[in-house]
Amino acid sequence: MNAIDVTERPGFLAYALAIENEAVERYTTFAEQMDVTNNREAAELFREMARLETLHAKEIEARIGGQTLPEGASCEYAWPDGESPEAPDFSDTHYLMTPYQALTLVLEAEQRAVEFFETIERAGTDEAVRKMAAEFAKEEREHVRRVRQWRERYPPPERDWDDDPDPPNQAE
Amino acid sequence: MNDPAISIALVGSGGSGVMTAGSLLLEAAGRAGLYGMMSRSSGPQIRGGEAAALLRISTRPVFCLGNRFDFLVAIDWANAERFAAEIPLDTESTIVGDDDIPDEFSASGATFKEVSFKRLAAQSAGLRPNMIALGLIGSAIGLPPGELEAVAKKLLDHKGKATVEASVSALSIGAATLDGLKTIDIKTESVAELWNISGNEAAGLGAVRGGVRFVAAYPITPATEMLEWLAPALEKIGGTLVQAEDELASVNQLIGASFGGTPSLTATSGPGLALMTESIGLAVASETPVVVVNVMRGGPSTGIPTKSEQSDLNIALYGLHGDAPHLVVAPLSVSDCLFSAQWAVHLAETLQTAAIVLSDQSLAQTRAVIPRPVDVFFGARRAVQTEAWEDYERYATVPGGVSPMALPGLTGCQYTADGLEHNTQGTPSSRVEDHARQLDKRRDKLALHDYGDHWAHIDGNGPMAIITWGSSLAPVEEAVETLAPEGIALRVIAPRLLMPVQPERMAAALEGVETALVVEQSHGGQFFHYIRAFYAPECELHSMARPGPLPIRPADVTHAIREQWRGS
Amino acid sequence: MNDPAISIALVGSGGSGVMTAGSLLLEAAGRAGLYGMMSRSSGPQIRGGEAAALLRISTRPVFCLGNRFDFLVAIDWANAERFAAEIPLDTESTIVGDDDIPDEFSASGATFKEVSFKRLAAQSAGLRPNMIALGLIGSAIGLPPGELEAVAKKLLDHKGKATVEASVSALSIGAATLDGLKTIDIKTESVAELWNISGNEAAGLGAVRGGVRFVAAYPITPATEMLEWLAPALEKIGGTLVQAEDELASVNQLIGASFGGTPSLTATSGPGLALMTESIGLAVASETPVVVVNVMRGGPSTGIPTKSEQSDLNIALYGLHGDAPHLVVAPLSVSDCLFSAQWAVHLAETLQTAAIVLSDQSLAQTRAVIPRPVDVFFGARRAVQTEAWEDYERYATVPGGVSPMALPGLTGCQYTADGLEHNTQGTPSSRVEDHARQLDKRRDKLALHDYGDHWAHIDGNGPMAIITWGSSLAPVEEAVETLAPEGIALRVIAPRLLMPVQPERMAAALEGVETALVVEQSHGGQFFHYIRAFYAPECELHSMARPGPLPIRPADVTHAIREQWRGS
Amino acid sequence: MERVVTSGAATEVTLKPKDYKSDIKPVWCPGCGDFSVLAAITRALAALKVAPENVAVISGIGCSSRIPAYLDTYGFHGAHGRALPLATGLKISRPDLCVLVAGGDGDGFSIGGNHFLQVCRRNVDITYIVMDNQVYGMTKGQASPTTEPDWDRSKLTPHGTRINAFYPLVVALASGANFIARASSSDPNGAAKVIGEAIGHPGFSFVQVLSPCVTFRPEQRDWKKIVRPAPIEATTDPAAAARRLMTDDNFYLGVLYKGNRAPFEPDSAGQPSTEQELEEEFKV
Amino acid sequence: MERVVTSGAATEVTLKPKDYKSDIKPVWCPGCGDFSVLAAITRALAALKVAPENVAVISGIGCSSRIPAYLDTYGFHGAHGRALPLATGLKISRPDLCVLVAGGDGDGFSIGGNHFLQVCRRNVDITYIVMDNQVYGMTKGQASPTTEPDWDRSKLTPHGTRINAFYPLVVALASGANFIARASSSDPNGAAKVIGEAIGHPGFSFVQVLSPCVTFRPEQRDWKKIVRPAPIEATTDPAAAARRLMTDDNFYLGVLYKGNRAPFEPDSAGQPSTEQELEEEFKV
Ligand SMILES: Cc1ncc(C[n+]2csc(CCOP(=O)(O)OP(=O)(O)O)c2C)c(N)n1
Ligand SMILES: Cc1ncc(C[n+]2csc(CCOP(=O)(O)OP(=O)(O)O)c2C)c(N)n1
Ligand code: SF4
Ligand code: SF4
Ligand SMILES: [Mg+2]
Ligand SMILES: [Mg+2]
Repeated sequence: MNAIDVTERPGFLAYALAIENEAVERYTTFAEQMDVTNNREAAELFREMARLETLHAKEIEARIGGQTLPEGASCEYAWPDGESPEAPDFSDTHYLMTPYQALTLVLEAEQRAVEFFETIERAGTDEAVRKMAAEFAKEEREHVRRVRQWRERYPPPERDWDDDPDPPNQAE
Repeated sequence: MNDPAISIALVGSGGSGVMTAGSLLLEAAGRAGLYGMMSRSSGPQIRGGEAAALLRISTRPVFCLGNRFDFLVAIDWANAERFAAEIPLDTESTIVGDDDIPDEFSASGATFKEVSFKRLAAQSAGLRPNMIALGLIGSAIGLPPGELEAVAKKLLDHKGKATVEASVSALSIGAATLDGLKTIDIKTESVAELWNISGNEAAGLGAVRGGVRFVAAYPITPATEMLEWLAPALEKIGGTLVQAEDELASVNQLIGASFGGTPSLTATSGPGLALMTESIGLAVASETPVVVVNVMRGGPSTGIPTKSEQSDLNIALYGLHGDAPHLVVAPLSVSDCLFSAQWAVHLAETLQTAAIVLSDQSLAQTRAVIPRPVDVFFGARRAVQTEAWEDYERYATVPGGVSPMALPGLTGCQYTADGLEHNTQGTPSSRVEDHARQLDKRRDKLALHDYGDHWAHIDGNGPMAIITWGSSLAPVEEAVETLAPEGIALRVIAPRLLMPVQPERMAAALEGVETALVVEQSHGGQFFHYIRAFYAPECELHSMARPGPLPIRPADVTHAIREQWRGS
Repeated sequence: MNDPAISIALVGSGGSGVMTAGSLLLEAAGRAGLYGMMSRSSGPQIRGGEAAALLRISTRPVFCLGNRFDFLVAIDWANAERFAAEIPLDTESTIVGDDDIPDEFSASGATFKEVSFKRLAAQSAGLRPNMIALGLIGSAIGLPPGELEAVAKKLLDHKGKATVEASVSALSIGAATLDGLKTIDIKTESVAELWNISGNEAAGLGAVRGGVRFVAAYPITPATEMLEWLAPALEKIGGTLVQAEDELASVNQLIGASFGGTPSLTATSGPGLALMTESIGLAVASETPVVVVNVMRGGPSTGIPTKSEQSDLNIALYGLHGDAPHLVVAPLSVSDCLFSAQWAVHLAETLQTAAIVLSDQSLAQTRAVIPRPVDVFFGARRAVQTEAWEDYERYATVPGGVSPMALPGLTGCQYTADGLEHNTQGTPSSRVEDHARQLDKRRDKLALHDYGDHWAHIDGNGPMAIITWGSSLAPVEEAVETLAPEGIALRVIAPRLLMPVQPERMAAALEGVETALVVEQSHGGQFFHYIRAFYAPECELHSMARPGPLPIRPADVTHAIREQWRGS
Repeated sequence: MERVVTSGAATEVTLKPKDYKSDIKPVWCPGCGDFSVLAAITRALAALKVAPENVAVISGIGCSSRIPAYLDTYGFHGAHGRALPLATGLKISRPDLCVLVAGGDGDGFSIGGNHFLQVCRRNVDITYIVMDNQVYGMTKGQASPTTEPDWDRSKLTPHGTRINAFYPLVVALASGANFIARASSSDPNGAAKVIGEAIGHPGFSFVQVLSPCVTFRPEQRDWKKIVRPAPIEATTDPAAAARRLMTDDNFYLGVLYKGNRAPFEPDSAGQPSTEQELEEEFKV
Repeated sequence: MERVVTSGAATEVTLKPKDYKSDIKPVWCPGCGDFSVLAAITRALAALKVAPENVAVISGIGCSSRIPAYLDTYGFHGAHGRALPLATGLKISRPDLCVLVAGGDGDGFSIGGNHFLQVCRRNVDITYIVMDNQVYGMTKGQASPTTEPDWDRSKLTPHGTRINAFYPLVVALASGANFIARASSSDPNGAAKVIGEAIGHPGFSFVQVLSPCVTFRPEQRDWKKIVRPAPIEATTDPAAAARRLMTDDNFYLGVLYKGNRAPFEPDSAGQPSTEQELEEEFKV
């Protein structure tokens, strides 16, 4: 299976859709993590993010319409960072993380999405693709703005936000 | 109140600090001269899971959870309903917390006092909800505020002045919130020196007192804390703890160290014990003393690692291949873990064999405030060959069966210890006389030893008896006490020494008994069958066998007794 | 003669070929329509050690050695005295060999016929002393010379004509030396198709008939020959045998293969079984059928690897940690090894659990000429999920307790088998209901199964019973037969199914029994205690427990019975 | 796609990575590297187009060993340290399945060390993924064989273990493993690729995935800054691989050795006989 | 002699090799290589002047594992595969003793494989002598880990094991062993020298002795024609040793690697306390 060419329209759309889908999956995972560790506020936030990203994915799907896109599982995409830009790193969650921190993760992800599309906009060869990239970049910038606003509703974490007086559990 | 004990459950999700609050409450109660205990329960998550600290505070030593809880204090309710079965409430109980009480609890009809610990804590920086809860419940049971402050300070001292101050103010905010809360005062009675200790720690201390200076082990829940206590302790007194690659290695390391003369011990749980049985048999056959503390958890297989059960009795008694007589000792309470471990080491050393100590999760991981256990001293030690002797025979058949062991380094007594059947010199032999002689030796040295009164805890008299063991004794004793005023007199027999069996002593203990109920925490009635197999009591024998994960409560026993003796 | 059986011992040192002579004698007897058996005994040396072939030839099937030997034929006497306890002689016996008879034998008062097999063999090139001895003893018991020649030819054919001819002449030299020897003629009675098979081979065949197609094992005496038989056999029928790195690996390989749908088995002995118990528990908890054949040898520890004992009963019954109900099946004779292994596979598969087959060295390594075992066919097999089902639950609680198992490859029924306690889907759970449900399921599916009459061998009636098991049955049956003419009527009860216990059936079997004697080959009375633990018979119960290495002989039992019922 | 055939999986399917996930929510700590390994495995399986029902994931005990239940494949969560033999028995008797083993460094290199050695030698066509966090997570943070000798945060080894760490890759090579690779949970796509390649490679494949334990070894969060691709291509020469691995610093990622030994195949007779024929030899 | 001190044996004695032999006659087959190993050990001990009572020889189960009883030292004939941990416990608690472990290839590399790995890492000052005959002698001749894949004389593997042999020296190196050597029973004096050097070397020393099983592998009698000294001196560089051992043909004799890691020492407190002091922490 060859890598998908992001500089052509079908490839570009495949990437754009993958970005959203992976974000949905990642936020769903995070929401579940927070459920399991009883961090309800963060869970709700991540669930909300998953919902929003699902909407974005739907929008892109609508734009794709009936076109067939190149097929490929996520590891075949040549993400700049190895990983889809809008999916925060698995290692960045914490069971005591505050909403502020959760939204910081989101914010960084959205920023990476902006950069991703801006790069294509700058470096692309296909005009239609560049135009779409510009459009998407703009949208992502809007997301960045909104997330930043959203984050402002929450206080930054206290110094010892991750202080847990109790020892970890042991199991098997 | 009739019951001098108060039961308190603290619940909250990960990070809320319920365990810390519970521990501090227990320690403060101890400082106030009260007895008590705390056990823990939590979800499967390593971090952030829901947790419950289950306490019982009393004017007398207490070793099991009560039938009901007086207070349920929720720092938050996240997933707290999972503990519903563990925290029985009734209309006399009081619930404190946010108002989104799970149905499982509110259905009890308990009185509810709304307190949002999170909101109270949000008032000012550095306040912690768990400290507010601690202040509240400490006051509710009448603990002097000074004691709560003292324990909090001790814990937080290293975090600096601000933290300590915040805690103190959290405690007083909690106390102030008492308003409208039904409180219960329990009065200090104890004058004894009190210890705050877990069963695992007590067993560790017992081991050290027994002379153990070498420990090799592989971590496993719920035995790990015993090792965690032993590692630095041994280092301090010139001993060693080795973390081995697995249980096969650890038990064999013990055999090696003990062969060299060092009393040796390991701690494990069911799956680990299963891996050790082959080599425990080697210790038996080669007459090398070793002690294996098995902290039972729910079985079979990986089972329920964090919950207690008495279902490793079978493997401990019978799990070695061949005829391999060995010692099985079972502590009867958190504090008895100390004595039992020490005694087991003493017996293993004196009788040159393997001893299994059957503790369980509920003994091992419960932290209790108890009177300082009395010092026990056992005179006899391992019989060691002290001088070169041309005709030295390691496995000589001597009166009593215990032949002195030469330790490497002693000139002229070189021998090879062997797990193959052997003659008196240790040379492999399949001759019928050698096999018979060594089988008899290994059996008789255990059978002939005088175990004294330590063999069992026996109490009461009359024709009705309860036979029980280990952690089941505490609820049995409470049940018996509860029934006494009703005129139901019960005899209690709880062997501490499970192997070798003591038929004469048991017969004496059962003298005049017409009906007996065998109480244990297993599914298959393992103890019941053991009693039948080895003591074949002539009385009517009934079984109350209940598996984990819930502890046996006094009321369960009371109920079973009433069922049993309904007619009588 | 009252006893239709003749007992013959052949002894000689390494290289003398006593085992070969014994085997040929047995085979020739079979060809002549006689039944018989042969067991072996030898020194600890791998090569060149003294050896004894112990035979019994009869007109009826025989499954244990007799009380005495009619003939002791010594090719040479090197170290033969070591076998004295195994070869009881009396004044009716005949000793054949060189005249340097060890005192241990000559003291018996047996008739002696001097024959120097070595000297006879030296007469001519290619003559072998063992063949001369074979010719002699074959004629002495009246075997047609043609049959002896036939078996010798079959064995030596590949060595060329000269060798065969030398053998034939050796046989006739032996026969000719009969002169002056007391002979015993036994007459052919059998018309059945006869097999010459060892218990290990029979168990192997039973396993294959039961459907086993995967075997993983680690060699150990005395189980290895079962594996040696299975390796090529499995290959022929499309199965596989893997030699694993140890017993931990082999039992886990079984669990894996069985999880994939392939009936799986291993064979081991005490030390290996001890290593397997942790994972046998996993098979129980995860409900994965596996069969472990444990060929018992003398214990404890490495013990006496080449001798028989019934002392792994305890570990087989109780050796798993936690409450882990499983099957324990014990073959009652060499030929019953076939049925028992096949039945155990059937039961493990049908009940989705672990089965331990308790064979022993004396069953496993004895070679017997027996009537061809009847074909048994068990209809039921493993309940397998055959179609995708959205709500598939691997551990569903269904009537009877056996829930169908989905095999990898089946779409839509993916699940994870687990050794942690789990809910009906297999998800780990420590909830009280889940634990109770799965504990009940695992117990009930075994308890509710109808094991039919296979559960035990029961014979006779009257108020006196012998309860025994495994290889002890044969001497018990002979003892009972011996006593019958004296008017001592005995009931014999020998359970083949040791776990799960069958209280109702046992109660029926014991109906009217006043005194029972429990006969077993162990030191600690393991079977006796098991009977008391689970059947608590109301009759008087006595124990005859004798450890190895000597086999229990009919006369030992007769003696014990007379002691027991002296008064009655 | 030949790889799929090698792994014994018959049918090709087109599924998304998430279709390989089950409904069960992991009990892992948020931030644990194992989440990423889970994602990597689902991606690899999706890329290989192997049907979930033809995959079996076998594990022992440990945090990481919880993984089978989180996958919508067949799974076996067995005994501590015994996943490899369990998988061996399964694969030998069911060569049609794609068999993965996944677990921790304690499970695999401490209690399970012997099976690791032997499975490398046996070369059955299974893929072994070790989520190496250099600690026993499940039992609250004791040193594992891969722990540095001076890590002193466990109460059992308060001055560090002071014994040499275990280097799984070089031991695998010395024991005859046929495919040896290292991946990092900080790069789930990279890990997915390596895992996919491992599954596709005939015989026994070993993939060490650096997977931080954020609870007991929070400093491991920094691993993502240290890891880097190995500078050269996978070698097929064991001696060259040995040289490389003896001096390896544990942070080079990629496929490091790829042997071409034929996978283990059980004996099988040309002409299968019946059970009846087996009896012949016993007839007198 | 410092070596003796390293091995923990305090007193120097002057004894003949035969003084280290016990009265028990070996049950081994005449011709078995183990006789020569027994001789080599007695010579090494005599040369080291270590008192027999300060020596403990630990073994598992197998023909070779019978050796302790034939020596007039202290001995332990333990369980199959478990000699190394037994010796580890003994040496850690009795550093004054000279502790040897002796046994077979099955005992050491099959059932005991994990302990072999871990003992190499742990580097306790013991010496491990494996009498390698590439077969399980005691149980009548099955393939062991060191058996060639095509040896088909065992009924359990009638077409050979067809799995890679285990190369103990390279695995020992990969696991961190501190001293690695090979000797041959055909040269008992050479073997004695190597064993003596191994005992003298601090930390864990591993000596493979090629020791034919004349009963089940009679062809091994020819080994004496094949063995030859290793062409170069012992190296202290693991990478160089790895290169050498990865291509080693199993017949080069001599000390092949000599590391300089400090032996394992248990923790010990500067100021020992009393048992009473341990109680302090429990006081309320
Ligand atoms: C026979 C046995 N011994 C010990 C244990 C306890 N135990 C469970 S998991 C574990 C170590 C897990 O470490 P690792 O494999 O590295 O997994 P992680 O939790 O780090 O992912 C131990 C010692 C057990 N379950 N069984
Ligand atoms: C737990 C266990 N499994 C199996 C055996 C059987 N057994 C005894 S020695 C041995 C192999 C011995 O081989 P090796 O160590 O090479 O010694 P050798 O006889 O070749 O010197 C085996 C499998 C045993 N005693 N214990
Ligand atoms: S304890 Fe460590 S390994 Fe276990 S889940 Fe948490 S982070 Fe992962
Ligand atoms: S069988 Fe082999 S290893 Fe055992 S004593 Fe004989 S020759 Fe030596
Ligand atoms: Mg780990
Ligand atoms: Mg060998």
